Amino acid sequence: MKLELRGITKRFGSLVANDHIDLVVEPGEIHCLLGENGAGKSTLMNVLYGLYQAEEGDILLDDSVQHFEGPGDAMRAGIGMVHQHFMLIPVFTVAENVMLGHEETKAGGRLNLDAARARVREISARFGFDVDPDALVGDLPVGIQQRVEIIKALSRDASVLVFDEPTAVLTPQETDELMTIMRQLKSEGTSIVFITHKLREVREVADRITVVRLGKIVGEASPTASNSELAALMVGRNVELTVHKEPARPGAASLVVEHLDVIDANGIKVVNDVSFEVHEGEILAIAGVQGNGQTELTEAILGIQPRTNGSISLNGTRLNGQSVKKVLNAGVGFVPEDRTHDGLVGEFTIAENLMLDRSDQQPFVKGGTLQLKALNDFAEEKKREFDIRAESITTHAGRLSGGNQQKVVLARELSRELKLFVASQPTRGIDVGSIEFVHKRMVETRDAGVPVIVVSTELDEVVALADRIAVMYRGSIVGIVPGDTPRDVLGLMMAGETGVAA
Amino acid sequence: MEETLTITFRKAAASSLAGVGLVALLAGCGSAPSSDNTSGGAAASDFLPCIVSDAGGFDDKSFNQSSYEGLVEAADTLGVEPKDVQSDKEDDYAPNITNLVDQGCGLIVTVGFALADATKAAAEENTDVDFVMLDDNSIDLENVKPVVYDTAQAAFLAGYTAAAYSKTGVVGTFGGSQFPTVTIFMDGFADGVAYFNEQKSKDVKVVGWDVKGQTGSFTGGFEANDTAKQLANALIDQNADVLLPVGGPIFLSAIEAVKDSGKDIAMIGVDADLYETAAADNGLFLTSILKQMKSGVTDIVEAAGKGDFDATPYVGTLENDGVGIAPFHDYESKVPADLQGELDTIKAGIIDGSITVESPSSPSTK
Amino acid sequence: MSDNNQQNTPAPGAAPEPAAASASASAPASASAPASSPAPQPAAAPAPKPDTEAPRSNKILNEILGGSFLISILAVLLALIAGAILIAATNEDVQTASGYFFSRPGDTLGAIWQAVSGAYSALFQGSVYNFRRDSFADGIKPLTETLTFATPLIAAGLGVGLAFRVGLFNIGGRGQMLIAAACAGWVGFSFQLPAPLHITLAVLAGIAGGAIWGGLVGFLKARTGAHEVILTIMLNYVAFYLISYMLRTPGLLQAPGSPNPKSPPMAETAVFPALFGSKYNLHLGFILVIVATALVWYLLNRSSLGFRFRAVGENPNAAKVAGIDVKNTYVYAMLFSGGLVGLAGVSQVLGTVTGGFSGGIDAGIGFDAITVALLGRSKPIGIFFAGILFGAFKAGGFSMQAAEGVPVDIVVVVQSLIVLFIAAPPLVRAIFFLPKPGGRARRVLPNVSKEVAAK
Amino acid sequence: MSVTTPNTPHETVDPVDDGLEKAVVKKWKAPIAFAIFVIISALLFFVARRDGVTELRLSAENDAIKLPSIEAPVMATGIVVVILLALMTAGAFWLANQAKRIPLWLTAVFGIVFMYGFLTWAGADKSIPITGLLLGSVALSAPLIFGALGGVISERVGVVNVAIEGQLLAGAFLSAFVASITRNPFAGLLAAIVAGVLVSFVLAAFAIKYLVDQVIVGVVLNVLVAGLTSFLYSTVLSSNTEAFNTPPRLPRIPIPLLSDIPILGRVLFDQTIIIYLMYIAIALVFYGLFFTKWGLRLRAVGEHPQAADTVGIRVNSTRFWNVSIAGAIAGLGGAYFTLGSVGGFTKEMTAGAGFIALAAVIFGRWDPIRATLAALLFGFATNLQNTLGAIGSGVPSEFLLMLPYLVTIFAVAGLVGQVRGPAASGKPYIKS
Repeated sequence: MKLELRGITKRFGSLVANDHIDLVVEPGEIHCLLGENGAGKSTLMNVLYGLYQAEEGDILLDDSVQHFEGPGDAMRAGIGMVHQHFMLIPVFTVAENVMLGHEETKAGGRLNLDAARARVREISARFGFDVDPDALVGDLPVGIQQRVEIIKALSRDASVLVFDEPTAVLTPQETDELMTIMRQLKSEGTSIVFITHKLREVREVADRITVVRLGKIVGEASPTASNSELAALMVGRNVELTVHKEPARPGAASLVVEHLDVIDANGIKVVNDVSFEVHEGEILAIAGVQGNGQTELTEAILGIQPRTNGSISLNGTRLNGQSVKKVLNAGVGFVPEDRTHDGLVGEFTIAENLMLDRSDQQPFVKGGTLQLKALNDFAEEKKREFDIRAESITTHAGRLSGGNQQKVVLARELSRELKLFVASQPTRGIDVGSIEFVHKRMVETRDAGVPVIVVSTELDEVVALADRIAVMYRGSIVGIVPGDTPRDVLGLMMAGETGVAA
Repeated sequence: MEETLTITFRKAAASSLAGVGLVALLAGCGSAPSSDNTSGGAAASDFLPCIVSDAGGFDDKSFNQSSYEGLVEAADTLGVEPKDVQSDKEDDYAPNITNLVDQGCGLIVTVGFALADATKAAAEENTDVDFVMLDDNSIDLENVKPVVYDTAQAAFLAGYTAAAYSKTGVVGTFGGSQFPTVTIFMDGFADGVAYFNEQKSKDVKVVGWDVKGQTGSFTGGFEANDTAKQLANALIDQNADVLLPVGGPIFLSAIEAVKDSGKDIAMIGVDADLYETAAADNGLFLTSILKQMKSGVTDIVEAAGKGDFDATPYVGTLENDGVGIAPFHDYESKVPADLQGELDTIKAGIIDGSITVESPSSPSTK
Repeated sequence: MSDNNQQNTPAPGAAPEPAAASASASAPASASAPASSPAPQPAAAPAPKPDTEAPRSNKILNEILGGSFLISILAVLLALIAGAILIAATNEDVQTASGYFFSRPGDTLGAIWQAVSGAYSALFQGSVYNFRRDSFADGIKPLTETLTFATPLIAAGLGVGLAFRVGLFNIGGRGQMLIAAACAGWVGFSFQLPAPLHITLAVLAGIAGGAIWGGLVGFLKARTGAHEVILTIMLNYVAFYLISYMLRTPGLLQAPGSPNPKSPPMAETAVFPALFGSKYNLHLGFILVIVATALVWYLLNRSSLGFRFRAVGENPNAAKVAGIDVKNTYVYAMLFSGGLVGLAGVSQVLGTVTGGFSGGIDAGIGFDAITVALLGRSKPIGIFFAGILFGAFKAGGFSMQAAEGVPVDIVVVVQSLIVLFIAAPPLVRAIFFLPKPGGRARRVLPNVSKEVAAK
Repeated sequence: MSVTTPNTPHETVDPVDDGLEKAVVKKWKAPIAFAIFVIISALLFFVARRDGVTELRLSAENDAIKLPSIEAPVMATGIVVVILLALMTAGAFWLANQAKRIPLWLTAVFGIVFMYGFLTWAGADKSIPITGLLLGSVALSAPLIFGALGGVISERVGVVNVAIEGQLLAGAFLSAFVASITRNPFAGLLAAIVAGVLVSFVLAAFAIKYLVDQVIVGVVLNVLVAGLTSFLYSTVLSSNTEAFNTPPRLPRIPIPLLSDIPILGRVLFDQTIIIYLMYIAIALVFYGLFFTKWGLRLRAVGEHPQAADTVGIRVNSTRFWNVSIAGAIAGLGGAYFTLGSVGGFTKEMTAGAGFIALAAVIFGRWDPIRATLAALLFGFATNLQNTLGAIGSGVPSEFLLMLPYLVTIFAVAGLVGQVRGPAASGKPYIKS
């Protein structure tokens, strides 16, 4: 089916997220939509999928104008979508998720689960998936969850399939498999829109590339274009693709983790017998696919995981079993992976967020009373130092862009006397300018002699920053390798293969 | 989606409005009254009688209601339009009384011990207004007439009656909340049963109230709710065949429990003769413990309306017929033949003091 | 207050490019974040922001029409209209006259006017100024009554509002007030002490009682994760039955020599002195709630503890990651909340009903306080004025009943409608055909449905 | 780029077999609770000892099939009960030490044995009517069950329903009024449904359309309905009680045969239509929620509204209509107050039943069956209090009246603790 978007404009209040966007996707074509985080790609696809209604413009399928009131209309018209954040209900089984929205029923209104199971098996067989229709989605690894998403779209006979940042949660091997699937779909005549900001993938799979920046289409590129050409087009200026850093000069082992287990609320060992050291003045990157225990590991260091075995010690002081407050006071700086959820209070001003983890300490508090003057001076200084782009320090943190929010978190954490710095997904969902800034600050922190742990699912980031890389798989560390380890080796390790680490 | 929602609301709103409109339309088709009648009735008196309820409200099927009816009756006789205000909460009493004073009330009836403090304060401040204080005799002021009832005396007779009537040898009682105005009935009732046992060497048991320990069955409030009904059921399950529910409308719940049980169970009413007022189910009432509040209030208000207010405390007793028990009505034939005679003797004994009926909750006689 | 700079339009000029990013990236997932700038006090006009896109005059007009002050006024108006409809519809004269509406419609309209204007003028005369009195000193008495009724409402409202700010919903006002009243009352009638000392001790005892009863909820929530809504409701009943038992048991709270479930009167030395002489009922309690309002303002906006309270209330997860002990914060918050609600109980026994109290001494204030806190948007100053408004309704309600026979329940209806309308500015705007404000929907009421994960 | 890794098919890992290791977690909460009850019963029987014989009556006089009463000697029963309880507690500790779950049946048996012992102790030399105790429990639970079912539906679809109290009260009011006017209790039932739905409309409108915090709308609605019904009661109903507030009661309809089953027959199958409707409602809600398209969509919307939206389910209208259904069920519960039980509306007659129902929803973990059981527990505690009062326990009435509330606190704080509700409950769904 041929898909055409004509002059799509979508506004949020006074913000123009999509500005007169035109796009044509021919049948059996993989059309790549390339752009930075926040360029408006997802908004455009949500318009296409009927989730948002555009203020202006038309959607045409095979040259007839469509009107989508909701995703139901879009699906009926043959559009399917594999969402960046999976649209799956974790407490439902695979079959239930797949049937949701177009359920078949038997007598008495009883759900026909057998039909749904059969459908799941049939599509799985077609693409060589191995998906148990009765597994609870919440128990499945993300890679499998994504296949469920694909099955969901295909079970509705989608002839235009949108993949929204599908590789963010996949190992390199899984990414390759996905590319294969996409080609297979294409060969069956499905039109594919592939949204990403990863240049590598674009060049590998795309038939055509459209680049979006700040809500507008800034150009088309051919798959043969070079990385730096594509990056420049995407960002609007020449971009440094690598992080400049001197070789590490590691000092003494500072953070020592020995035989650490973390047990979650369901009694599952989400971190299993993990041991490693981080030295002063080095960056240890923890690589791995989302959900392999990295989050829980960093949370255990901070003290918000209540049940741990083993020990975590910083310069000889035991950290686990201590309150979060004590850990922070021991000099641990922490950037949580979900900054709006765990890092910031959206309703607080930038200034208030900057004192969040020192709410009872000089110079912000004296005698139980907030020292607003000191706080304001501090905030003004940090706003300048970290280039936080906001109207003023009284702007609410929730109103900032992702990049500026992350700068607020960094400003707060890096303004303390640090003995250890832990950053989880420090650049997730932020613009290239901010990514560069964040990376620079992290290397500076390392160079100041602070041990740094960075957890990232992006291999690019891991490779760019790390002095050493620990790869986690299903709660355990598969191996700790030097920072210049080849990507394919890392990829295998991320899939749990231990032998390659040697 | 938004659209559907809006439409739904509008539809719902529109249809309910239409309904209201329709009713109005139908109702509006009557014809206008022929002439402007300026308030009919007798002599336009300046006397303005007023009443404040306690938190029970004027439809409590108990003392608030009787007092209110008494006031209305007196006002009708006097040809005046009374004012009434209800209290919902404890801090309503004082402002309610003050506001009635503001409205120019000449006599204010305050119902229930809870209003005593507020009444006293208002009476001290407004010496030109007369007050009738029901169910409390703690105030000693020129312009306050305390009115209390020694209902234990009447309840004693009812207890004796119940014991004499009971075939199972078990009689039951329960109350709303454990207030003295409630337990005074239960005390007298239990004492009456005990007196019967003593006289006749019988062992009729009272369930739901223990005089000595002052513990028993209460619903925790004065609502005719399911808790009250189940409590009545619990007593019926203890084999009681006479029930005395004390406390406003909870007798309604007891009626339902009795009817559901399918057993032959007699009930005893309180305050008014429920045979007269509980229309549909009056066949259930063996007798009622009368607390003649209605006529008491009527008399006092009428007297005050004629300029005859005196602050002498009034204590309703068997002697002055302020309390008593109602006729057996339908049960006339079912009670022992000599019961009425025995009751008369006991009544005389209580009046002359040879039988003492005492309850911790009896009004103290000054 | 540091957090009342409301922004109706997303910060213009500043960082246009990242702003676009945040909108498209996070709009569906976390719409609450940008949509929930706390609104200013009803009385405080929002400060106009520089705006480069729209003409300034439009902007100002927009602020006035879309402003929360106007919405508040209109909400009150709407609620009063709804109340008027109820009053008219249930008025006997109106019913009689409407029976022949089509033959003489004037009668019906006249009767409606009579019923409604009579009721509302009684409401006004009972709560603000009574024109039938000769002297100003007498005429103004209703206003002092309003303030007297407002006193416990403000205190309890502050307590409930404080809990809201920490993300807790304290429906346990009734129980906390009862326990506080019992504690303060017991100190008030059992001892003979010099007045200032006696009052101080009684007040402290009451606040402590309320704080303990509230803190118990915080403790159970922190320890077991039980939901505070259930706990507070259940503890209301437990407190009520406990106090009822003590009130009818000689030697505990019952007045000696009386069979009634009622406490002895407070000793003279424990009674709050009247502020303007014995002619008026307004007592020291009102000064205490002014002080309490100021203290709560300081606590929330200027103190380190209040900072943590707000942080936990707005985002318990971020607070936890920032080293704030969320569970302890819940306990502290419930202690403070219970203590403030306790002050309402104290004000009842030592100020309003000093002749001894019974089991209904809370007078439903614990529940009214919820609506007061909501109307005041959980901010101390707002709660103060909301409490006075509700105090006026309460005071006026009595005169409305006495003069016109309108049941006081109408006041409850009007009050709850005010809160509902204020909570939904779009509805009010739609009813009055007002334009939409430029900004996105603002959250005007505290969000209490947040929970921190059990970790 | 040129990643040339061998394209080995990724092995699907079965989360259970190859999954993460299960840590050995020992949970001591339940055995400790068991132990507390053993101590309580030991104290009762051996410290506050009572002698004599307790009669536990299993049938009433007019039952078709009569069972003999159980004559239980208090001391002997006490010894047996304490031993049994102690054995079960030991078993529970053993299970906990093995990091195994305490099976539900063990808890149930434990509860029954404890209750048997307690009743024997409390009723020394008296007789305890078991049928009456259960009958009353069902009656007292009925409005709570309706309320809780309404709560379960509403919260499962993502709208926190604090307004159950208001729905019950509105249902009670309108059913009394309509049934009185029409002299037809079935018209009253219908009116109760309408009343509940109307309250739900307001809840839904404010929560879904105007995005007001759902807890707050609920609370304010309760106040509004209480005020409105009280006002109308004072002005309309009590002006002419005969015409407006004497609803005819629903008749009891014994189901042939079933109602003759000993003990439970009369408790369950000799009831008014409203109780039968309750059975149907419990069954329908359970079946509907977990086995039908309606339930699947409803739960999806409550768990992950965005996911539901992306498969074409209209989130807000799904919420709107299901909140309305919830209101209808809760409203029906309101009718029980006026048509099923006593007759006649009085001010604020629901007296907090809606909040108890809310507690049952949470205690029952948003499951219709468990919530029903929680409501039954509360009803049982309330009626146990009635029975104890009637047999003369010597405990001040106020403390007996506290019993159900203390039981709820114990259940919620001691047994349940933090529970996970539907993920999106309480959160408005905003698309753009």
